[in-house]
Amino acid sequence: MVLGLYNYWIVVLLMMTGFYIVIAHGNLIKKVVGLNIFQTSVIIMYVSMGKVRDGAPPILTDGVTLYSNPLPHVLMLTAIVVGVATTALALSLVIRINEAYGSVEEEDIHTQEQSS
Amino acid sequence: MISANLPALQVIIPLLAAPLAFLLRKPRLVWPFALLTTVLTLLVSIGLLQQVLDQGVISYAMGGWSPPWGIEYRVDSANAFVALIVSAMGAIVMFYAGTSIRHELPEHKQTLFHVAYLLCLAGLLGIVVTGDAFNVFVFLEVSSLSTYIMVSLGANRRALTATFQYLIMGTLGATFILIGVGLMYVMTGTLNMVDLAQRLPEVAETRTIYSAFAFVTVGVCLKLALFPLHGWLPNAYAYAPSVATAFVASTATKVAIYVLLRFVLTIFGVTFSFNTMPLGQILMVLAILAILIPSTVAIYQTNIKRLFAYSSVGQVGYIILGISFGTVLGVSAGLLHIFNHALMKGGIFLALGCLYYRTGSVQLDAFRGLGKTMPWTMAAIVVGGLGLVGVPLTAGFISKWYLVMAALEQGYWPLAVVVLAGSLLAAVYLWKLVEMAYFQQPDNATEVREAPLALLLPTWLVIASTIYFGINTDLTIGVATLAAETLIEGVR
Amino acid sequence: MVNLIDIVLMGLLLITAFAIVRMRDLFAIVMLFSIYSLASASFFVNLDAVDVALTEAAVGAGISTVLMLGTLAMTRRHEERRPRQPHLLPLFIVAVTGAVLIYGTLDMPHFADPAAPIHQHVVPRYIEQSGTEIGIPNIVASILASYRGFDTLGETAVVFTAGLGVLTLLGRFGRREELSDGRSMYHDMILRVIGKALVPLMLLFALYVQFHGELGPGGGFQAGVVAAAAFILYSIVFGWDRAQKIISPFALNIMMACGVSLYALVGVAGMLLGGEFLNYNVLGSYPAGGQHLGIFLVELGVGITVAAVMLSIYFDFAARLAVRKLEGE
Amino acid sequence: MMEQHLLLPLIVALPLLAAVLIRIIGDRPNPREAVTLITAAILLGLLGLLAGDIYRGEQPSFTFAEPVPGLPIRFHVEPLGMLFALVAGSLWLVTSIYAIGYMRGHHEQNQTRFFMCFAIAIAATLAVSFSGNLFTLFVFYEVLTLSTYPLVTHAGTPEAKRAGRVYLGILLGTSIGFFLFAILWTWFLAGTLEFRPGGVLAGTGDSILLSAILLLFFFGIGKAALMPFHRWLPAAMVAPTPVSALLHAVAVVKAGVFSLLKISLYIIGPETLMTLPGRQILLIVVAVSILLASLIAMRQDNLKKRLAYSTISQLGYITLGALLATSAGLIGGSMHIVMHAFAKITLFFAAGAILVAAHKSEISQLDGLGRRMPLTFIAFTVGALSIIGLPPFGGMWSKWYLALGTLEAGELILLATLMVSSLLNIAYLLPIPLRAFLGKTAEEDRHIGEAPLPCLIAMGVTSLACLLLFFFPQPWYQLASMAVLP
Repeated sequence: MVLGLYNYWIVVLLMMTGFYIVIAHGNLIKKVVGLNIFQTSVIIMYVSMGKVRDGAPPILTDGVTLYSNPLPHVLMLTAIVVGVATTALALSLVIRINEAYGSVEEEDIHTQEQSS
Repeated sequence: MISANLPALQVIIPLLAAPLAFLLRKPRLVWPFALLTTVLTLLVSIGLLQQVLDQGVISYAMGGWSPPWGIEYRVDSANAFVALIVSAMGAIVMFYAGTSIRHELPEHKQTLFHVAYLLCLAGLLGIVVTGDAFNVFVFLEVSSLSTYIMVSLGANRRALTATFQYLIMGTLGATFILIGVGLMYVMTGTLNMVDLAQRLPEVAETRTIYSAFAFVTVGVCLKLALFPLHGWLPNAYAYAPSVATAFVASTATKVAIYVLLRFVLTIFGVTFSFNTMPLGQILMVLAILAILIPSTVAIYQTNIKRLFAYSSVGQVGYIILGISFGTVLGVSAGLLHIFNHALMKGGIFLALGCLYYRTGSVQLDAFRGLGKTMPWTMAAIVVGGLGLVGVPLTAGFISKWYLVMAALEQGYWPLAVVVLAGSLLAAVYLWKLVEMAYFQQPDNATEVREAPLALLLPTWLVIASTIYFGINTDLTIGVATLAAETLIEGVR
Repeated sequence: MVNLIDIVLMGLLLITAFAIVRMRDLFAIVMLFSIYSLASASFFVNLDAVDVALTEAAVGAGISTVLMLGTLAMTRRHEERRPRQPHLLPLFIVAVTGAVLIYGTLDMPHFADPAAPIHQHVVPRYIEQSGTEIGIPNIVASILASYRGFDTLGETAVVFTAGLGVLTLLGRFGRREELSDGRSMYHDMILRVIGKALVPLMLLFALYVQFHGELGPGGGFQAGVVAAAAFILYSIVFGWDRAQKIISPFALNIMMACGVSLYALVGVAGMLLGGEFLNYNVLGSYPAGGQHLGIFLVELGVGITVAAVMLSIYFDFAARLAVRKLEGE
Repeated sequence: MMEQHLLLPLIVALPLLAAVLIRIIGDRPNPREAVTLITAAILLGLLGLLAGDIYRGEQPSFTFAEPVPGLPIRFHVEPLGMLFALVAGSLWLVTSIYAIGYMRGHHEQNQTRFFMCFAIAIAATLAVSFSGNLFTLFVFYEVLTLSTYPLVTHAGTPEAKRAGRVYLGILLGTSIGFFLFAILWTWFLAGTLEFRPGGVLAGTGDSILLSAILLLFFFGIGKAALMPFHRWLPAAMVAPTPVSALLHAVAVVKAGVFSLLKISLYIIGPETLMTLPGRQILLIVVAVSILLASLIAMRQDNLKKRLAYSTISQLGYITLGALLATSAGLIGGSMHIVMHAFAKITLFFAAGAILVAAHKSEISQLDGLGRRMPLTFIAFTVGALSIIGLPPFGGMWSKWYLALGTLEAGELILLATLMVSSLLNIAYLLPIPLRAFLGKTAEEDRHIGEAPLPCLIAMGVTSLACLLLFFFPQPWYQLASMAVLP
């Protein structure tokens, strides 16, 4: 069982690392990086599900019958795209926030908002 | 041909219109085009509801690939109802947007806003009509990203931070849903909702499905701002442009609630969600807290948009309370309140938009003597507010009545007390405004005039409908009950 | 021995992830992140997910990294050191979430187990039938563009939305500044030569990926990203003002809208010809032919939008940077 | 579906129409007041018309809408409602005459808003009296509360605002917290909120549950000013006197006790009510309320405050009648609505007249004023005697029947309570005219004359009414008995 599941567990570990960065760190850019790690790890999880022992990449070739599961790949292509889209938006927000507050640290921004 | 493709058109029309509107570039061209689009969308959703009521559930195979291999659009009374709410608000608010946006945004941003609006509409409708679990995620992102854009266009710099927070929380929520769907997929090998519903029972008693359930629920609750996961909502609503607030407040959370219903009732099924899993109890506790705490916080707000944002969190509590019973009566009460609250809050935020249009502020001070200077705007806020309180002859009363009945049906009479207490809290924060508006003299009565008709008309259209649906409830109660039954009975 | 590579890669992933948590130098963090996504890309190859790998490499290590660096250039480079209260609540939340997830994995079918339900239901048809139903070898492409083509339309819409969003936040929509950024490396001979040689190659590769996507790994999305990367490289070397002379922001706006529209219109065409939305069978004289045409067109749409959006986003960032420099002086 | 009787919505709409007209005409006083008077006159005529049908034993009804199936907004006039409507309608005319004299003599601000809200309040009162079910009654009960708020805070002073908060706080709080809850529970048990002779709750739950609902009703209807939820009434006395006279001696408070009578007659049902243990508790509360209020009244030096506490104790009589649930008790309660209304409004008119003419609000200042303004004080005396229940004034009848009711129920202690409270009435009411007539007039009061003519007319009419009610109680008695013994 351990052998059967260990890489799911590692993936979970990766996910949680990303998740932790997002909710624990005050630096907006670092948050975005964390978000990316989180999402990438989810992608790894899905793709791992699709793997079939001794399976070939899902590109039809004569003589090959056993392919890895292509569906997770498709889903994750979409997920990656969504990921980069979100990242781009988040980063441009960071830039604007930095222009408006002169900082990308949550604490600074918060104190400024309280004072204003 | 049209009628056969209605499910697809529901989403395609706004989705295709968005890039086309972007190509038009000039705001004075874009707005009429966008308005036309939203009206068409509304017509489609009316037709769709009609079709469902006549012929029952509609299944539409995207790309001609039959489910579960292709993506299925599956429309029953439940999501036809929600789609109608969304597209109706979409059309009315878009009409309002013409004037409001021209006033609130620089010219080169107006087009961008309208395009984002159309994308958001398409995204929300996509979530509602789809019958595919992963497709939900994709369109969730379409609607979320476009919502971020609209919110970020707010005048105050705090709109930016609000958007960022919203983006982080929203993405986390979506990713949680993605994880949950993945876990369901790995156990069943399918993404089609109906197929899932049929295959889950075999594997229902596995730890994987338990945690899948947990992740989906938490993710969705983040999206629907269930207390205490509502952190992103107040600022996002408070600092977004008026139109964005009105549209998002009346649709986005509602759609999220629909997603919760769809997953919990249709896919996992009532017995699993409420008997195997303690969903009912958890939701009930959170709902009670949501009704009492945010409504109390609302009382102390001086930014009135923020006040009503908190009130929204409270109102979501009512809906969730209804759902938490897991009974037909409860769920239909929830659906009713989705509809009624969409109207009431939409109307109120539109009215606040009128206020902002004239005074450039939504602070409490701006309400001084408003009863004299902007009688119609203020009256709209009051009527909408009475709805939130749940005064008879407003739509709000109907849903609360059913909610209380659902509670008593279960013998939970203390919950009736909670609901009434919530109404009292609502009465208090409404009273703050009334006292300011009607029993204070305006300090600068001279320049503040009533808002232009282009804003008042849609506002009052919505507000009047809250009265109408408080008196004639054949449509709402009928459809809501039907929808609740379909959801509860599920596909088995 | 496959497992060995697995373990090595996963180890690498873990190390980078943890390093990112500890690090405070944002520049290093971004670099580590790009390593992270490269590592995961190679991991995907190892899991037979070649398309995913290609995309992850292009996006994670490519576009995302560039954007993050751009952001750094406009903000500050270090995460502020401040008395860090122990993050107990986040730790708790993360621990609980992780625990639930681990708990969830316990009943999951084991890794790479061919008997797992996901390999038994739905997918077999793709593997067995797509050859005849769609008529192209790359199953991923078949599913992406046809079986689940509607997801991909949504995905393209997301990309478009992102472009729209960046435009809104940093944009120069409807405005024309004649800004030149001093950052161009025009005066670096070697880079210029390499650039001159590399850019056309990359564009060629992009075209290959675009149209070869049906046979081998690749497709509109990857192609779009590569093409965008080519221009980004060009504008890094020759300055984005020159790059803009080749493709004006205006043209980009048109392109990103046209791509999505093309995709959606293909679907509408399906409707008009009496099929469902995105039903390609009705497009051609015989189903497979229709599928070919349809997939070709939608992949093209995806490619155009993605390329345009990615490039436009980069331009927006670069323009912002230039504005800041001007204001700085 | 019974045939729609259009007279009912017309009657209720009439004052609303007046309100609109008043708003339009705004600050041109004479036509504005003309509107009020004319509408009031027409209204009275229509009510007379309707009363004819009722005496003929008809029970017309009108349904507006049915928001929730089985829960219509519906008017249905039965004798008791007719009785209340007649009282409110006829006194509106008189009070309007009085108000014109008072408001002008007193140079009040925002007179337009005043007359507008006044009209709305009347409309709400009529709607309450016509209500065909508990739901409708509740709706207009709340409308009445809200429409009278601006009248209470009319002065706009901080004190008035504070009083307004107490007013809203108690009335809304009790009605939403208890009353509405009781209604919900009734609906849940009985499946209907219609007013049905014999009561809809009869036999739907065990006596403990029904007692709980009973308590919720009696404390939830704060307008009945049952202690300890009475504080809003003295607070409301900051309002201009016509408001205190019509609304807080007649319309609002009577709407409360009227609701109680309806509930005891048609929701819980007299037979059921008598068997409930909750009734005993309430009877004690009422008895205490009656006596305590009288005692507090004696210690008030502010005339209007004293009258307010007197009202609280008098309302106790009616609540008592509703609780006794014996036929005589219910009849007595119903008739006391009428008798007390005419008597108490006379007292308030007098108090207002004194305020306008002599600018005096404290009883201790009244020495010798009787000789300066005899008519006012004669009217006051009449009202006082009627309240006390001495012949030849109407007040006697209702007390008589209430006494009979206590005997029927065999509650001798309550009988004693009534007697004692009558003595207390004497003790806190009669000294006032005595002071006025026998005390020696202070120097600076020499110039004081009678109040403006409209005030005098109004007082004359009401005190005459008190007298006539003694000789001709028949029409009212008939309505009451038609309601109680069908």
